[in-house]
Amino acid sequence: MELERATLLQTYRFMCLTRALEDRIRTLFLQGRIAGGVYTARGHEATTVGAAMMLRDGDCIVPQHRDLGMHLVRGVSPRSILCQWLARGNSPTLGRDGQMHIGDMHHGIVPMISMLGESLPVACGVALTMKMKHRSTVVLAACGDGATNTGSFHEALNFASVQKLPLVLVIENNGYAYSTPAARQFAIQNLSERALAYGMPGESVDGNDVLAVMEALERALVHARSGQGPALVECKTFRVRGHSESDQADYVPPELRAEWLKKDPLQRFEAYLMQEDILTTTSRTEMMAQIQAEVDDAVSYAEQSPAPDGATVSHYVYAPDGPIAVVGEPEADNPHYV
Amino acid sequence: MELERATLLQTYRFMCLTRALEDRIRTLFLQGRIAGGVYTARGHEATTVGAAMMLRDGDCIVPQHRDLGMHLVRGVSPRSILCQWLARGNSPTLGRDGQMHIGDMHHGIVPMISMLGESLPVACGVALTMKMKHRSTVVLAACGDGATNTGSFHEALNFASVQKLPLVLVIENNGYAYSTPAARQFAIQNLSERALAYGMPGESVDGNDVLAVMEALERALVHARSGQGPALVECKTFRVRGHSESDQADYVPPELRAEWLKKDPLQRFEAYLMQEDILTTTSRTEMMAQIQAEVDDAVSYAEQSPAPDGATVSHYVYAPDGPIAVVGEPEADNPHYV
Amino acid sequence: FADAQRPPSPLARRIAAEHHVDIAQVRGSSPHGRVTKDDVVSYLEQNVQGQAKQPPVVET
Amino acid sequence: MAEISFRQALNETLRDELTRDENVFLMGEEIGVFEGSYKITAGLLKEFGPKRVVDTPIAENGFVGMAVGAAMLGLRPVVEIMTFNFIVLAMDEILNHAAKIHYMFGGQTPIPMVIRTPGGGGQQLSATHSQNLETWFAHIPGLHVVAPSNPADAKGMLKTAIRNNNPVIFIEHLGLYNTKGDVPEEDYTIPFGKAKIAREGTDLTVISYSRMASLALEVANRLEQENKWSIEVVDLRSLRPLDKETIVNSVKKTGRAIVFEEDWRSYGIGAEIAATIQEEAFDYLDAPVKRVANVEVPLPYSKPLETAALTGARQLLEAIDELAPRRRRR
Amino acid sequence: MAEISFRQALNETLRDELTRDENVFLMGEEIGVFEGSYKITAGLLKEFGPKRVVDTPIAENGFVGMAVGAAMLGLRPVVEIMTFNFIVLAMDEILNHAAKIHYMFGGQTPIPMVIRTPGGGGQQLSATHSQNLETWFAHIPGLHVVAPSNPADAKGMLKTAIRNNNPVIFIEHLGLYNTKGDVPEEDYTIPFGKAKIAREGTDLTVISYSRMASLALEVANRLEQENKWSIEVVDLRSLRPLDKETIVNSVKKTGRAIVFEEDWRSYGIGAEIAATIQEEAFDYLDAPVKRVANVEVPLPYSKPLETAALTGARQLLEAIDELAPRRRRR
Ligand SMILES: Cc1ncc(C[n+]2csc(CCOP(=O)(O)OP(=O)(O)O)c2C)c(N)n1
Ligand SMILES: Cc1ncc(C[n+]2csc(CCOP(=O)(O)OP(=O)(O)O)c2C)c(N)n1
Ligand SMILES: [Mg+2]
Ligand SMILES: [Mg+2]
Ligand SMILES: [Mg+2]
Repeated sequence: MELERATLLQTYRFMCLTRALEDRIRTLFLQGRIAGGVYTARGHEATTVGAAMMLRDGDCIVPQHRDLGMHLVRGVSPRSILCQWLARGNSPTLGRDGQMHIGDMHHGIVPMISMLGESLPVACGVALTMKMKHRSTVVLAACGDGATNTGSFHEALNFASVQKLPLVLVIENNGYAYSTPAARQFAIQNLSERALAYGMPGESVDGNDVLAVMEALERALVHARSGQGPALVECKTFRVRGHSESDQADYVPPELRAEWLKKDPLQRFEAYLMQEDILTTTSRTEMMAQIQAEVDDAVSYAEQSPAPDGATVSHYVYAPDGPIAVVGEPEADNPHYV
Repeated sequence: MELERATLLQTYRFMCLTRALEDRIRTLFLQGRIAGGVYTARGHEATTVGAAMMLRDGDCIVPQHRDLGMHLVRGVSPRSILCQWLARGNSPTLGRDGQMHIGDMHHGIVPMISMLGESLPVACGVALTMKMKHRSTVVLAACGDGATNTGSFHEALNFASVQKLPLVLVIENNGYAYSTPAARQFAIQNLSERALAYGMPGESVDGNDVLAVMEALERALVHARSGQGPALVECKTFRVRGHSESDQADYVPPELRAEWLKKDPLQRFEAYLMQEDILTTTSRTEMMAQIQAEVDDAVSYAEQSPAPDGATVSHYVYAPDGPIAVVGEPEADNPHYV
Repeated sequence: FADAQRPPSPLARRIAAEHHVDIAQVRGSSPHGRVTKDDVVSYLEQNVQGQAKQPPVVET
Repeated sequence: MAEISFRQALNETLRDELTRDENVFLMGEEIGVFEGSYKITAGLLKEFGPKRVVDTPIAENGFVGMAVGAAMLGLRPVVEIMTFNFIVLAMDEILNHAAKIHYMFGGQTPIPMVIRTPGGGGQQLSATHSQNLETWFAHIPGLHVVAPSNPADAKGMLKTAIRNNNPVIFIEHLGLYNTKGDVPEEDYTIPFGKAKIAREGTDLTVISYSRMASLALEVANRLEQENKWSIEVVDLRSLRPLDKETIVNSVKKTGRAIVFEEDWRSYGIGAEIAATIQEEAFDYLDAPVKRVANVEVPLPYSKPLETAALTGARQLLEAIDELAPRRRRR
Repeated sequence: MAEISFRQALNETLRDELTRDENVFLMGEEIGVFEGSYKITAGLLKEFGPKRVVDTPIAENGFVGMAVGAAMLGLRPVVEIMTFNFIVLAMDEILNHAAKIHYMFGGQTPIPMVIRTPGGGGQQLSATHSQNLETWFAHIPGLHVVAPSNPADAKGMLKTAIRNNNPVIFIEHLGLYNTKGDVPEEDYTIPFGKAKIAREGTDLTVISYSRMASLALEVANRLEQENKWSIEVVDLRSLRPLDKETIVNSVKKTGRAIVFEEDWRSYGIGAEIAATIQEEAFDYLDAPVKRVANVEVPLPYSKPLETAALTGARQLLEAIDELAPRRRRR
């Protein structure tokens, strides 16, 4: 697979933007300006960004809680994201949900529901729609190692395979589900082995090597797009922070964390780009400054945005009557749907 | 594996008894004396009986709807079974449930609940108890090909493998779930491949060859009993009748059914036993007469048993207070627990 | 209230009030002694000549 | 106008809607080749093909979740859950996805889907196959929950359900499938949240839905013939939204009410109805609202026990006898 | 007697029971190494080892089913569902297995298990993490459903739950974990089905449970201090079985009642209470029973919306103000 220089640079930029945005969100959380929990992709950036980079216009994503990067790649603006985290009235959810529960139907991003595994059947439904409408688009769904143990994982993948749905599942295996290490979650070495139970292809790759992720995704996407059914890619990575920013993660052996910190996906990719003369120290500095400015802008935009009005609390429980355009069809009111 | 002549004969007898009892139940149903549905093991007898024959005292079974044979092997009397089907007040469920929902805690038979797949976690709980109590007993659970597509199948087997539980699962793959053929249920050839997803051993055998079933079960049971965790055996068989006795099963290609009818497990085993001089025409005739007498007795016993008293309808919703003995422990009030 | 002499039902109370009837004068006929609409209506029919020949029209 | 069964009304309505809107499709266990465990989807696979009539493996939570995904993109899945009892496996996709996504995500995407499923007892199918859990669903904002009692309502409400842009739980009753009734041939819808005065009366109001509503109507007609009481029957048809106005107005007229429901009494449908009546028609109540419901046991199999547990005409008659005003009807 | 938090009361009770009975064991996500998402199981893995404190993969239906299996053999599993919201995934094992098996199989085997789980809103955890679905469970024969409001009750009722031979849904509230209260040090149990008069009063009865009961008590105390009304507070503690007697007797005394509940109003807990009161204390009611509950929306995240949706002291005060008798208290 030959990736263009521009694509590589963009990939790198999204990885850096993801980290910068999450760092800022973390600061806001520690300052008490965000309620609830903050779950980040720290250490996962190659997986979440790399996977989404391989998509095309019209594809959909069904992200999980560490997939801020996917949202960025698919076109959600940092301003929207900060409005969401700061629970503003103009956030994508109009203040009704927070954090990573963003969704963006205009960009083909299926809203994230917390119940692990439960979004995989939903992803199949999206893929079924594409198949029914004879599109050549695919769905990229993501889940953690923990979520692979849920019944819905099984029901969804089995179904997708029987129906030959255009679905690619990225398992972001970061070694832990909350405090539970892989060994107490399942008795296999590679989660790609789970693909065997459904008769679909699966492979495991180094999730901290963004090029490896992108290549594996390309293989899976070609398979899914060609009508041969779903494919699974396990990206082996590591959650270098706690489960959430309130978790000290004492249960993680320090050596293990130290080892993975050395494999930081940003540094690795940066070294590659420098070596290939795609990135220079100067262009990197410039990019970082832009990213910081973008993040600053997003924060102040969000801070100036009004909180939702409590009087509207009952709006949106039910959708109004009237015709509905199918997302992705020409008549649909979704001009930004990439 | 060397099986004793007596064991072989007993196995054959249980297979014949299963068929005879089910034939009678079917007749009673057609006569309108049984309400609801009748699901039989016709064509499965080698699987259900063969598997249960390999158990020892103290083992438990978690049967499904075509496992009347397992109940017989584990010691439930034809009288009890007929009282159950005829919904008598003295049935194992005191008339509160019917059909195959028998259960018999005194014989280590976990009551069957209809929701497919949902009894597999329950089976794990039974196995966990055995492990906690340091017993060398095992749980034999059964399910159909259809039930392997449920989320609970996945959650249970994964768990059993992580916890190394003494569980053996027999998949009675009879080619159909209701009217749905294997190919529209899953995209794999052998359901034993599902074992790979859990890191447990799995094998597929001819489910109409009772000796093959018994040998595979022996391997699986040795594995499970030794503390190495669960094992899975797929028995490939065929549902030669409809899903229930109300189903004509027009959706089954006649050639396919005809082919499997030729492989009838009783006839096959009978031929083997005759060839080995374990069974003779005379001893067979005698056995059949005994079986018929037993079935007749069971029917008339059940018919003479009283219906439950409607006034007791609210009894048993809640268990009374007081100490509970653990099933399988010496102090437990379960003398017949094999 | 003692169980023997229950109060009138809300409906009976309302109808009595609308017709300026002292509800204490009305005897309950139901098994539990509660004064109900019927009791008030028959009381009106018997005792309040000319005032309420018809059962009151209940607004719906 | 033709006299057809409840089953046939559903079948024809599904055919109509599949024909009318290419975005409507059916999904469920055994609905295609087998034409449905209760034959509601007879002929539809042949007519519309396997893309519009999707047979699924046994995975209730899975295929309900799939329906949510398809609905998010604007299709209109109509899911059949083989029996109401198996809907319990799909609660998460219903509660946390179907019912909430439109609200949680600020109206980004409606979830126009229907789950149809037959429930109810009385067929000797025992505890795990004879359930009435409608109160679980009626409690959930974001859902519509309907339970028609006759073929004509079944047609009109199923059309409304399929065309509605929100998730609808459409509860059928095994005991009603063979019930016949006149069904208009034209295309019509029946709005949710409108109860029907199935029969006018003056002595007492019986409030019901689904099979018990049809039973209530029979009982009321019989009492009329026997020249006993004049019973008004309110057939709720829709449990969420609930038509409080019709209920309250009827009770304001009669002063007395019975809720007749097949579910368990405690925390059942009748609780909400009784609570609402005492809230909104307190000054019109001549006696406490009564609830006539099932005995609170998992429904047993054997006939004597099942009969003892299930509510029915006898129980309703007894309640009417106790509650009706002491005078003879005019 | 020591003043400890609700969290500590639960933790100590679990330790007590694990020590007392070797057949008691704990199971759930993150309860061992991590000591529970809310630290209710702190120290227990260290003390009792991994056979008694079993960490599970993410598979709620699976491990609840496992608990059923273990309970069938006579063990006493105490399952923690990380939050109430995930219990929805385990409904089948709860409804069709735990609650029904003892009855369906003619008393062959009791199911002595407990599911503990924290629910409730007010922590800005949004719609899928702030739920109150107690009515689903309270509707089911075969279950006990309890929801204590203070540390002393939590201890006594958790002991009862663990020693009871039936499945118990033990509902905790995130907002109560840090609440402190005096807890007797000795071993004691509190029977299910006994409500507590948390405070006597004469003007009006407020009926509640869980966190809302503790809020009701605060409100009532404040009104007493302000010399306004004399409010009786009935803390239900147990929703199934429901202590009708205490409720009815209190209403017979005061003539007026408010149900104060954090769930959605329609088909919620208050519906059953109001229906029961009008059934059994009709002649003592001076006004309709009122329900003070959440606005019927999936609970939103942002503070202004969450505040608008959640019920609380202000809503209760308003309701008291409307319902209380027009005279000043003596
Ligand atoms: C069904 C369900 N059970 C429990 C939880 C609570 N929970 C949130 S995140 C998490 C761990 C997830 O682990 P994994 O899938 O590996 O994703 P990771 O956080 O490691 O990226 C758990 C248990 C949940 N969200 N959903
Ligand atoms: C969860 C669930 N969904 C649906 C059903 C209805 N149902 C009963 S038997 C059956 C088919 C079972 O197929 P399989 O597991 O292959 O067993 P078989 O009948 O072939 O022995 C179905 C769908 C059920 N009992 N449970
Ligand atoms: Mg993980
Ligand atoms: Mg099968
Ligand atoms: Mg208990």
